[in-house]
Amino acid sequence: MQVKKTTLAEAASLVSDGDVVALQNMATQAAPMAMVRELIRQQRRELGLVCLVGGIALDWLAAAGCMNRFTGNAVSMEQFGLAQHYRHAVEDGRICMEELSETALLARLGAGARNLPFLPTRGMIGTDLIDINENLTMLEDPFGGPPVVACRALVPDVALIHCHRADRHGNVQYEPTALWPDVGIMPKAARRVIVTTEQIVDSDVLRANPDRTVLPGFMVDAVVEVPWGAHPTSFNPLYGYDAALHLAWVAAAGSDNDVAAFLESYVYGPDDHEAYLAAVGGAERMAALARWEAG
Amino acid sequence: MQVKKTTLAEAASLVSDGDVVALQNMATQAAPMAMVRELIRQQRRELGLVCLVGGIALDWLAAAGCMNRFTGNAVSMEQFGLAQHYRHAVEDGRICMEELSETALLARLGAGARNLPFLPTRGMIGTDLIDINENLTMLEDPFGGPPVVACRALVPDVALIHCHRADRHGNVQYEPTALWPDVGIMPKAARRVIVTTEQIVDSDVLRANPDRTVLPGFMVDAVVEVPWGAHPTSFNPLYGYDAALHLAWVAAAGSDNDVAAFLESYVYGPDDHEAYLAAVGGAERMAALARWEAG
Amino acid sequence: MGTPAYLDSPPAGDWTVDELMIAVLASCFSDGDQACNGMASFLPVAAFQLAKLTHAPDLVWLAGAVGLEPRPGPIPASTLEAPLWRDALMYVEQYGDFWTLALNGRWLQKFCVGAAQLDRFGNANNSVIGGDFHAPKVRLPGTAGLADMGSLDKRLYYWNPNHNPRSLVAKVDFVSCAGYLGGGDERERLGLSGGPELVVTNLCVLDFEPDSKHMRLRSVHPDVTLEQVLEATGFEPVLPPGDVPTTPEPTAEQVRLIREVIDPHGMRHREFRRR
Amino acid sequence: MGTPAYLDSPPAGDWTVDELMIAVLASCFSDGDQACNGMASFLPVAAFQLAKLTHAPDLVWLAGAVGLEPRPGPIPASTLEAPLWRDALMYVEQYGDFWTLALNGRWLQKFCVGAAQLDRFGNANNSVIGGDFHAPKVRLPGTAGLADMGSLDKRLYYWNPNHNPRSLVAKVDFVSCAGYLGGGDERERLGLSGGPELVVTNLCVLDFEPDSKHMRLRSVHPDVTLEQVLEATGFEPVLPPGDVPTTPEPTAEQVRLIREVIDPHGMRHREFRRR
Repeated sequence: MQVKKTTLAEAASLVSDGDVVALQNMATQAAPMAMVRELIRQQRRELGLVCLVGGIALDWLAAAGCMNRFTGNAVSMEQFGLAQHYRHAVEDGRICMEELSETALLARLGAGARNLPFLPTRGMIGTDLIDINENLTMLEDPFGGPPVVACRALVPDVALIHCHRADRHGNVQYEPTALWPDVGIMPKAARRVIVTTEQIVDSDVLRANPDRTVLPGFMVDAVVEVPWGAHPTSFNPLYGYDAALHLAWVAAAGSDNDVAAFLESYVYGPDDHEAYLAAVGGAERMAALARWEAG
Repeated sequence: MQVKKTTLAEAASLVSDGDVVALQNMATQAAPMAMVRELIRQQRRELGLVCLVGGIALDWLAAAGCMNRFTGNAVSMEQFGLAQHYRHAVEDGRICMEELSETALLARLGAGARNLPFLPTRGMIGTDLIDINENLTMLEDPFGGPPVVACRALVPDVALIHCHRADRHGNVQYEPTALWPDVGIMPKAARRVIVTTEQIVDSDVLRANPDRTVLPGFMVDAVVEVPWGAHPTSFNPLYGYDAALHLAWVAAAGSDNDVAAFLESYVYGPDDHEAYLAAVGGAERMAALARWEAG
Repeated sequence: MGTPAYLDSPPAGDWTVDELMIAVLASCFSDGDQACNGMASFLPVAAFQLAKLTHAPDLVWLAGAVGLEPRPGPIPASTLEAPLWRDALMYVEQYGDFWTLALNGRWLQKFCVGAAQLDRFGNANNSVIGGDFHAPKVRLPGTAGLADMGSLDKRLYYWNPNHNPRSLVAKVDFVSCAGYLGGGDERERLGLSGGPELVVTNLCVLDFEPDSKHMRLRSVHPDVTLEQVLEATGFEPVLPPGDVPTTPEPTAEQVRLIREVIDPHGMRHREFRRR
Repeated sequence: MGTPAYLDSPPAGDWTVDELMIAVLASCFSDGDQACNGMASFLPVAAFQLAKLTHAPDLVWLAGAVGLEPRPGPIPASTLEAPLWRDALMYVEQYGDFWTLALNGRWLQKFCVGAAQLDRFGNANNSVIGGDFHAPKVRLPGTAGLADMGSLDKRLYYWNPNHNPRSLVAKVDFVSCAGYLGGGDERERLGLSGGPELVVTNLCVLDFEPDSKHMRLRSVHPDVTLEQVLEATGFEPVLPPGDVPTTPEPTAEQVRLIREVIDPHGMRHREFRRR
């Protein structure tokens, strides 16, 4: 099998300016944050992001000027409130949002993964979301039943996911399981797939539980070992979200200087992932998050 | 939670003459054979069966005169050859077969499960399967892409599945995982679900591995404990198929008397599942199948 | 076994409005229902647990739309993260499982909706306020599952802990969740069944007039006046004939369960803005 | 490390036709391809393993369309049951995973097809022979995945261990797997790319004339005559200019691997009817 193991910097080179980037993320959960920071450091521009529910990752990308469009269900850091930089960028017209219901986003990605021109849903009928979106259209049932909403196929240029373990060939496992659809469908729809993983293991470890493998290596273009790679989001069951860092970001939101200082401390400043972990509190902090104590 | 635990005889009463019955089965694998034998004993008539690949279960149901129609991908006992009774019944016009490609069957069931009037596939284009089937029709892509085949929703009256363990509330687990789509989609599409299980366990056993639960109890109408309930088909990883019993059935196929004798010995004759297991070789035979030695 | 405590428990006396709202929401869910919750949904989560501990032990709860029937601990700071759904009977994968269930009309027939704006016909808005969709005055978080649930024949139960003329409006700026649309039979004409059933706020309970589908005052909470409700509402709700009923107080047992068992850390208070 | 044995291995000398067919099929699969197999597919399974053991170690095999890269033991009596795919890296669930992969044109681009009838334009039939579809003379097992694979832009490789005028026919009784349909550009006009590439039988190897898409003789196996091939074929295949080439014999190393490592129990012989 081919070897896909590489570094964050190399993997990020698979993402070009202007790309549509599908990002694993569910509010405060499971975002491939180390890869997001690398994209910010490498100053990617005009990215289109695709998430179910974007959280702090999206707010950082918006604050750093990396993105100009978003397709997804919502943007929220749940208990930490709205993503203010993302929000203001939409209000200013710097980011264009394609807002979809959950079934519509899954239909768009599902069609992309299956090389179907569209998939239907019955969600959204009667809302204002359909008419303003050229990727959605009402469609009569050819068998005479009720109409559906056809959702046009979406094929992201690249998908970024974070997993519990992988081998160097890019075979990907989640433990206990892949809960969110961004794992179930986004990487299958995307042209390229970049995986960060808590741990790179020997293939024999995967063979012990083949039912936990969710992506075959041949669909993966790069795999990078990044322990705590989802921090400051949570990564069930290994660690909880970092409430303190979320709150620090929210506190910085009101001032350009504070935002710049925050990004310098935690994104641009640290030389590598190890330096980042030291900056956010090091081993002691991580141990607390592993006990889900810091949320 | 409600208690769904019951007996084979009671569970079978959820299946009425004329019902469309979705049956877990993949050639020589994983069919809920104990429930199939109970339906034959109770002399259900005019059933419509739905399988991916029907095997000996379908041939018994055909030989016993229980079914008059079939929707599925294929009927084959793989190394044991064609299901001759099923085949002759189709040739004689006693059973009507709706033949679908795999993606089309999954689309029909997927639409049924999701209350969508249809789902599309790109399979079958150019074949003779579309024009002869009123449940399939070509459909233009409303976004101007290539046409698709719309597959009309299929909602079976009842689904029969066999699983590794369940609790008395009908929460269903497979171990290591549910491999075939008849588990993934058939029970979700059907109006009623009957589960046979190798073992009924306390709910706490399920809580230890919630990722292995594939059906929530509220979707299940009846659960029956039937160890070796898939015999003579295999049930990975617990036991292999029974080659001897398959071969005995194939050998009987040529003679009405032999078929009647076979059904008497193994279907009508045994008073209960324990008596059936004794008739097919008892504990010693089961131990060999558990070592996958008898295939 | 004796009578369950919740059946003969007297009114609580020292209840607060969060507890009253939880009790009203709990009364909407029965044995045989399946309930699920999304993000930042402390009142619905408390209500499901209260229902299960009292009148509806066979209510099925899908915590965070992920964990089937978890063993409830105190409500944590997030209603979407793992601590809420640990020790579940099943992890419901979202793509293949949850939305298949939700699209199928037989399951998850009732859904609690929280949104920034709600209008007199029960349409909800969690998308944009003011301006154009692509250059709004305020960008809200986004519709997420609401745009599905509103169109999938569900019965919708709105909760609003901050009843004011900006959150209860005559017409939403943008329909991101279909209620009764323009009222009357417009929803039916689109082939949609179900629809909004109830609105529970920090001031009152409202439902919908059967023909016009206009929002209707059902009861005013104890210590709240009709005038306060009307002043806080961006439109004139239909009034019931005669005196407006008073919302029943939660019982002492309900309040005890909420405070001691379900939400001892008081996460439910996070939903209420200081006034 | 020296030259791998398969590269400088001499012709086997004592090969049999099953081994030759396996070697031809193996040559169709390369590093970077993903291969999968269905029921009763002993020759393809042996070919994938042979390719992986010789020229294509990075060929990815999805055994039984379920088990990713199992550790190959001797081929068991079934090519769909668990013994074939034990010890895999991944269990590929069929509904969400396998058919998503197969529908997406980038994966599983090549597929081996076995069918009861194959016609001069590469259309295959595994449905019915004779009579009406609903009252056929012979009911075959059914199309299963073939009707998908033929229309999903795959390159199709047919194998037929029983070359005779009933299995290689001028026109199939029923198209259950789309080949080149009526020939020429009919497939392209329906928007289908891919299509039949090669036919490997127990007598010869055939491919398809690029313009007409008519089946064309590519090589005749050693010890088989052109006349034998033409007699056994239900139509006249296009003949190559000049002498018909002879199919290369499998090498000694290929034969050793098949006999000793891949299929020591000789399951491959089950595909050949006694004549």
